[in-house]
Formats: sequence, C-alpha cells, structure tokens
Amino acid sequence: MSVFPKGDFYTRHFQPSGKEETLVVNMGPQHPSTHGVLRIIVELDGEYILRCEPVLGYVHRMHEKMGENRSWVQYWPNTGRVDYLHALAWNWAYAGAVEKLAGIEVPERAEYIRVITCELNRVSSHLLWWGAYLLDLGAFTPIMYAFDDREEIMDMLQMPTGSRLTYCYYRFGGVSADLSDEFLKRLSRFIPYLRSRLPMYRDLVTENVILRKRVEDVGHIDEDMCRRYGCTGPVVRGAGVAYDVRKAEPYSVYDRFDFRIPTYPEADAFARYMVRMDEIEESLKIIEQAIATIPDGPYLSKSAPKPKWSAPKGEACFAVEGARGKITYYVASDGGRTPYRVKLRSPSYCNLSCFAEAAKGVILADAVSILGSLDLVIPEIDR
Amino acid sequence: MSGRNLSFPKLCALGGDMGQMGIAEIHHVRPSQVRGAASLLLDRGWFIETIACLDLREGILVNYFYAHFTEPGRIVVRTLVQREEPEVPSIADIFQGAEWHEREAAEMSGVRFPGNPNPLPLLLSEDEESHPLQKAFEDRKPISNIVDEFIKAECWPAFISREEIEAEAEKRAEEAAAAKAAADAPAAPKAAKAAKEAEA
Amino acid sequence: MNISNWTAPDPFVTTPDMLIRLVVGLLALAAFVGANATILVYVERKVAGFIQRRPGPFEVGPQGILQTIADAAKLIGKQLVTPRGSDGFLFWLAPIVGFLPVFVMFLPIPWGESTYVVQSDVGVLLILAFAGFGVLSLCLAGWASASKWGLIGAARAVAQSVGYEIPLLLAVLAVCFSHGSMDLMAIVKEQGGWPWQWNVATQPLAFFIYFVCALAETNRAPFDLPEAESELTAGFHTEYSGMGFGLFFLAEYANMIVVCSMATALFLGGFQGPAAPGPWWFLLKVYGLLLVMMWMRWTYPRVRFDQLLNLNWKWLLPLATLNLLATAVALKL
Amino acid sequence: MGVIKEFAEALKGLKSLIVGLGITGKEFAKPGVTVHYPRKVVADKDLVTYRGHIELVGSKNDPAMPPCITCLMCQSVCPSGCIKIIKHPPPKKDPAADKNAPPEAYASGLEPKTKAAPPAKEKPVKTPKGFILDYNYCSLCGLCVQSCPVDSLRFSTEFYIADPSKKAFVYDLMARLKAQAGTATAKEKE
Repeated sequence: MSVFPKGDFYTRHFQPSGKEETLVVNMGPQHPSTHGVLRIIVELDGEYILRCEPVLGYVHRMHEKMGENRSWVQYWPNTGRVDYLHALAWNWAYAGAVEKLAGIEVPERAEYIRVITCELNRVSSHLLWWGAYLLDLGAFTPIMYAFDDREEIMDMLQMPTGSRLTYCYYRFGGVSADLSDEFLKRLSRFIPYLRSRLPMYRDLVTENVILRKRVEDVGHIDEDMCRRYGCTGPVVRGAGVAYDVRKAEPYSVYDRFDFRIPTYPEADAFARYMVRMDEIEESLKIIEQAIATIPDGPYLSKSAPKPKWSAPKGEACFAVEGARGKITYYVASDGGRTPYRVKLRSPSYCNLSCFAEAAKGVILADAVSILGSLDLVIPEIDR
Repeated sequence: MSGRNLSFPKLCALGGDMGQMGIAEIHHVRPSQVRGAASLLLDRGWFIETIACLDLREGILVNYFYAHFTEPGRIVVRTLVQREEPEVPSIADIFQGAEWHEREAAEMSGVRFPGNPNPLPLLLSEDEESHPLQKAFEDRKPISNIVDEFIKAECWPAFISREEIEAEAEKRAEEAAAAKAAADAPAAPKAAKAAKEAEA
Repeated sequence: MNISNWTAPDPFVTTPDMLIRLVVGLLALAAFVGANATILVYVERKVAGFIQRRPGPFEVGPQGILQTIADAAKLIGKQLVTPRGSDGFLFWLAPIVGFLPVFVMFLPIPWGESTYVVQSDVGVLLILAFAGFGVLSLCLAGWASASKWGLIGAARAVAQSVGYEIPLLLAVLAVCFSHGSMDLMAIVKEQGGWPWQWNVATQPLAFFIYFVCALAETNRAPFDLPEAESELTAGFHTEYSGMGFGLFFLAEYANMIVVCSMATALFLGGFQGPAAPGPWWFLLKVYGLLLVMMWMRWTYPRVRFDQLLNLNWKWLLPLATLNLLATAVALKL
Repeated sequence: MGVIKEFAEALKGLKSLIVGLGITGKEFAKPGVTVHYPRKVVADKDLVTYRGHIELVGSKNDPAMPPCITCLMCQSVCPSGCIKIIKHPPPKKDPAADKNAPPEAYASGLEPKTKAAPPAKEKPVKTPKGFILDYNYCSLCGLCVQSCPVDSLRFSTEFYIADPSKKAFVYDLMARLKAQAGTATAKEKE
C-alpha cells in the first residue's frame, strides 16, 4: 500500500507503534474539514480512529517574536490577525494588557464602544462557525444563510473600523474612531432582524434529526478533561461549567449588563453547538443594553499614548472572553521602546490539544464533527 | 485572594495584584518543585493557561500560568533555569494540555522538559535549530529591569548570585567594546566616504 | 403479462424492424443521457443557487445556460493524471465501467405508449441487475487509485450499495407482486391517469423505501458517503482528473434519471396522466422527482456511516419485508 | 412500548426533515441577496466607510499640495514600513545670493526702516518632495492617519483595484493628489 515508505518527520514518529492491519492517513494539511492548514495524523482501524496526533505550525507567523521587535503601538495590526474571526477580542486583550501595565484610563464611552463592537464581532464569528460546522457535516446551505446575516454585521463593523475582517480598531486608552448615530440606528434595527432569523436556523438545522444524530453523544469533553487540557470558552461551558471571563474576571463594563452564561451539562458536540447558538442571543442582549445606555464623551482618552510611547517597566496579564475561549495576553516590559516579551494564550490551541484524547475510538466522521465543534481558527493555533 | 493557602514547597510567594497586573499570586519555586505545584493546583481545580518563558540575563524564567473555573484570580508559578542546563521536569502527565505548551516553550526558548511524552517540535519546522525567542546577549535584561521586587526578595539569590551576572556582563561588554574598537579603526575612513557619497 | 410466455430475445433472429429500433434507440438514448445530464447539472446548480439565495451560474450564455458545456469542455481539455503507484488500467477502466451500463438501464424504460426501445418481460430485473455495476466501478476506482481516502470511499460505497439494494429490491418486488409482472410497460399500463390510480396510492410505504434507497444507491446527499468531501476529501474519485471525474459525474446524473424513471414507471403512473397521456407526463414526473432529490441535497446534513447502515438494516429492510408480506397477503385475500 | 417510542421518534425526525425542506423551499422562492458584481456594485453607504489605502489631503490654499510638514511620524510609526517620504534637500548656501543680500547695510543701521522688513531667515521647505506608499505591505491599521499631527492623511475608499504586478501598488501619493486636484478644478470649471 505504501508507495512512499519513508513518510515525513511526523509520520515517522507516529508510525512505529502502528499495527499491520491499520491505516495511517494524513487528514490535512489540505483537507476540507480542517478549516485551513491543520494536519492530523490518524491511525484508522476500518472507520475507527485508534489514535491521532495533530501537527501544527503550517501558518506559524511568530507573533510573539514580532512583538519583541516592533514598538508598542506598531504591534497593533498583529493583534487583529491572530484570530481573524474574532479580531476585536484580540485587539481588546492587547489593549487591556498594556493599559493595565501602564495604568491608562479608558473613557466610559470607549468601554461601551468596545463592548458593542466586540460582541457584534462575536456574533459574526459564531455565525460563521455555525455555517462552517454544517459544512463539515455535509450541509451546504446554512453557511450561505449565515453569510447573508454576517454580511450585514461586517458592513456595520466597517462603519467605525473601516475594515471587514482583520480589524485594528482599538487603541491604548480607547478606540480609533467614534460610533456614528447611523451605526447605532442600524444596529438597533439589525438586532430584531437577527433574532427573527434564529428560529429559522433552529428549524432548519438544530431540530434536524440528521444533525442531532451527528452531534449528540459525540466527542465527550467533560470538566475534568477541560481542566487537564485548559479548554475554555464554549467547550468548557458545554461541559456544564459556567466559566466565562466576562463574569469570572469582569473587565471593562461587563458587570453592568445583565446576561446569562449558557451552559449545557452533556459535554458533547451538541452541547457546544447549543452554547454557541445561545451565546448569539446573549450577545444580542448585551448589545441591546449597551446601545440603550451608551454615554456621551470622548472615545479616546486624553492621556492616550503617542506613537513613540513606551510602556513603563513591569508585567501584566489580561484575559478576554473570545468567541473560542479565554484569550490572555501577557506582556512584560523593561521600559524600552518595544515589549520585552509578549505571550499570547490562544484558546483554540488549548482546545485542540484535547482532540487527540477526545477522538480516540470514534468514527472518522465523528472526528470531523468533534473538530468542527471545537471551532478552530488555525492562525490562532499557530500564531 | 487570601484564604487560598496553596502550600506547595516553594522558595517564596511574592508580588501579584489582580487589579494592577492581572496576576493574583506569584510563586517562586525551584525547577524540581514545579511538579509538586502542578499536582497541588490540579487537585484544587486549577487549570493551566499557558507557559511563557522570559529570556533574562540571569537565565530563562519559566512561568506557568494557572486559572480556575470558579474562583477568580490567576496564579503564576515561576522558576528560573540556568542557560547552561535549561531543564524543568515536565508536567505533561499532570496537565495533559501542558504537553503542547512545553513543546512550544522548548523550541521557542530552548528550555528542555525531560519527561514530555512527545518531545517533537510543534510550531517550527523539524530541522530548525535556533530558538527564536532567545535574545541576543546584549538584548537580555536582568530581571530588575522588568520587576524590581524580585531582586529585593530573599528568594532571588537562591536562584542566582547577582555578582556573577554582573561580572559576566562587564566582561562581555569589555570584549564587545574591544571588538568594536578594533572593527571601527579601519572602518572609519570608509564610513566617512560612504557618508560623502550619500550626500552627493 | 404471464411470465410463462417469456422467451429470451435472441439477438441473432431479431427482425430488421427490431434491430432498427435498437440502433435508433441507443443513439437516441446516448443523446438523451448526454443532454439530460448536462441540463441536470445546470438545473442542480441553479437550484442550489436559488436555495442559497444567489443566482447560480450566470455568466456563460443567457442565465448561464451554457455553463455546463463550458465545464465539460474544460474537463475534456484537462490532463489526465494517473497517480503514482496506482493500477493504471483499472484506474481508467473504472469510470467507463461506471458509465456504460447506464445505457442498458435506459433500454426497458417506457417513455410513452409507443416510445420505448425494448419491451422486455423482465425490464425491472434488467435495470436492477445492471445497477449493480455502479458499485463495481466505485470499488475499482477507489481501490485502483492507490489513495487511502479513495480506499475508504470504495469500502463505504460497497457496504452502502450492497445494503441498500435489498430493501430497494423488496420495495420493487411488492409492486411487481401486485401487478404480477416485471414488465415496466405492463405495470404502467395497469395504472390510471389520476394520482389515486397510481401505485403510490396503494403502496406508499414501498414508494418511500424505494425513494430513500434510490438516494443511497445513487450516492446522493444525505447519503453521499462514498464521496463525503468533508471527511474523505472526495472519496473514491479523489485522484481523478479531467474527464475521469467527468464520467463519474455524468454517471451519477444518468443514474439519477434511471432511478427516477423507474420510480415514475413503478409508482407514479409513468406516461399516464390526466387528459392526454404521453411522454411529456413521464418527463414531467421524472423531473419532479429529480428536483426533490436536489432539494433534499441542498437542505440536509450528511448522515454518519454507521447510522446509514443502521437505517438500512434496522428500518428499511424490516419495513420492506413487512410491506412485501402484507402485499402478498392482501393479494391472496 | 420500546417499539412505539422508536416509531414516534422516527416520525418526529421525519417531521423535522419536512420542516427543513419547507424552509429551503421558502428561501428558494425569495430573491437573491448577492451583489452581482460587474453589473451591480456595493452600495455607496457601505463604500464610504471603507478604509482603503491612505492618500494625501490637499491643503486649503493649494489643493495640489498637502499640509504635510514631513515630520516623518507616519513613516516611523508604520509597522510594515511601507511609507516613504522624500524630503526636499536642505536649501544650499548660495554664495551669489549671499552677495546680493545687503547684510552690511542692515548691520550698519543706516538704511531707512520703512523700506522693507529684513528678509526673514530662509525657511526650509517643509512640504514633501515625494510621498511613496507601498500598498503591497500595508496592513490598513490606520496608525499613520492617526499619528499625523496636521491631518494630512486620510483613507481612500478605493477597493476596485487589481493588477497582476506588484509595482502597480506602489503609489506616488503626491502625483495622486495633484491628479485629484486637477480633476477637481476641471469639474469646477465645467
């Protein structure tokens, strides 16, 4: 069978314990359901997965080193490119870490703007995930409906940020542009619209018996496993743990809003699916409250750093709840022009690390289902 | 933050303020005590966030970040390893998720984690020999340049003696200065010429 | 029709009249299959487009009507790549094996009262027998391409086709029982022009089972597991390029027409219809069924492989057997 | 009982499948939502907010000249290093010009003060000679626009740009501004 007996570095390390009657296949780096260039070496016994090992690094960009050789302000565009689907959360994590380090005050309006835009971005990320997950499961149409709604979000986010995907919108001490009244009006029109779409999503997909059979009782990742692997976000909430950084380490003005942390105790792919679907509604609820109570004022602090600013020495950590889980920025500064060390804790990376254990013994199709339910963004894993 | 009473063997616990720096507690341990800390934290329900290495003049500072699903706060367990022998025992059998963090730290900062079940490169290519997050000697800063209080802490000398580092730094600086002077001497006329050309 | 009257048609003693009919019929069928597959691909993409609220093919010709022809030209123009390590002969035999039997399957289909190629007493049997060739082609393709994904796809295809052929057969058999014939023309003629006179009114369960099995037999979503692209990249035709892939594609659509034609003849009254019966009714019904197939494809997720087999062995097979028994009992009474 | 339950579940599942068909069927009948690109373009309201590559803003007095003071802030803050400003060379001390000037007369204080103000110190030309943007490497972060002290930069809304060559995306923004000013004045004349 094997035409290329040698294999590459990782395959050679993977193979020795393989049995005769099993099949070692490479899922990826170019595979439709790995959402980018992720490679998973899988040992198959028939359709069952005996063991598997993810191989990363195909889109590694060394963001951490780039942080060390460009100035504090110049690092901004990098933050939007780590996780292109929820770029504003990464923006926020960097802003938060440096603001904590330097003690920069953020005006109240800026905090509200951050909440609105970040939550809107979360909705768009979840919508895309929903479509892409259904694509993994073989349904082609939902992603088009999701894109239809997401398009409106992107148009709206373009109004203040000017970009559509890799936002670079937040600044130390605020944001780079104010929200226009037109944006707020359009947003308040959009929220009821999206709410009216959600029942359609539910009837088309969530209630669909084929989908239910595909995701229920698949890919158990329970609380203990989450702890050992450091899984966060919808994965841990799908395991019944109400862990959300917005509540656990309240940052910004999240403590002023009334929202629920959706949890499902089943710990399977369907629980994670439902957590995300509920989160869309919760995010809409937060946005609604934020629009109603957004104060007037400056959108950028007067003490906001100038371009050639350097942070004072020290170290700071800041965590943000991204669409995929807990995003943590750790910055250490020696008072120099550039950060001394930037460490990015990306949620997808930790969530994926449990895949090898979760996918042991399942059917190949279930592995795809599990992989999709983790909601991976490969550039965030590889950084 | 009080009342947690995490009593694993450590050198000292110092610093940390959730509001100021986002880290509730910082515990300094010896490399051999990392595993004990990890298993205690797992028992108490903490999960590992990430492992971050800082390349310092004194050595490589390995930080383990832990957080909790129900309690607020973040605990950092940090240990310093000498550059000559950068080894910390692996905690991948306690926190399975640490396997990847350790592999990343190993290839990026050159710390070895004996006991890691799968010590392959993770993000870099398999034949990469350099460690990108290791800094050049002149870029390495002593820890006092980042955080003062660690130096004041009594536990720091347990890691390393201050004089040693300073002596080595001085020696290096002298060498560098000598080398520079040697290089500059013949290069000076050239540089002047180049400057003239640039002007023209 | 009485089965005892049936004699094997000997090709060497056929009358010139029959020979001409066969030759003309085959030529017409070739044209029909080609034209219909082209149209179906276009229709499929338009349906997908409209369901997903986009225009679908639009640029080549008015409303993109020439898109499939452009695609076919592109496929024909592409280099045929034989992967390293594959069995070249079998590799290229597979798409041909998949495509050729389709012609034979079209032969006994009664398009209209006088529009048919061959009227055989065992028309149903002929179609079902040659339908088995399809799985051989998938198996060959997957095995010969020396690709692990292809191999898994081939294994899936075999398990799926073999499994689903049984309830399909049983469902068809129930209809044949009630008419006492395996001649499609006779079965059509015994049905009336109005929907309540069709077999689907008396055999709804058989029709349901037949349709589900037909979806599975033609590897259409939600049962497109042999080529499940999110799991197996493209399953058995992962390694095919150019017209090799094109032939599989063509065969898929031709097979769809066959199963829908058979469903029309067996359950939906064939060319019979209100007012004037004729081939247009037949085509209308076939296209109606095809549209439903497409509609389903663009609505549902894919089932999992074990669920697919469970559905077959735990639901369809017992139901089909019960249905057959009930039919037999009802006939006896 | 188990069998009945199974059948009930199967029927429920079938119902959900039919509901799904109903939804896609309804969507089938609705008009499309995509923008049919060459025939239709993105609505202006969504276009004006787009932040394309940067361009220079004409100053009030001279629309063909930017208010740029060549402080090089944008150039130094750009994370990708894609802005290059070419300064005018510093004014050369022309000995002939020096001779024409009557420094001695002024120095002596004999000249009448009403004649003219003493020639001001020659101002270094602050406007840029050239302003090159290499859009290939731009990450559209907007730091340059934000850091400009005289608001000489803004975002264009241009995104219908495509070219097989990288060279096409190295923009000479001064020339661009001149062209824009030219078309603007031409329009005014009309």
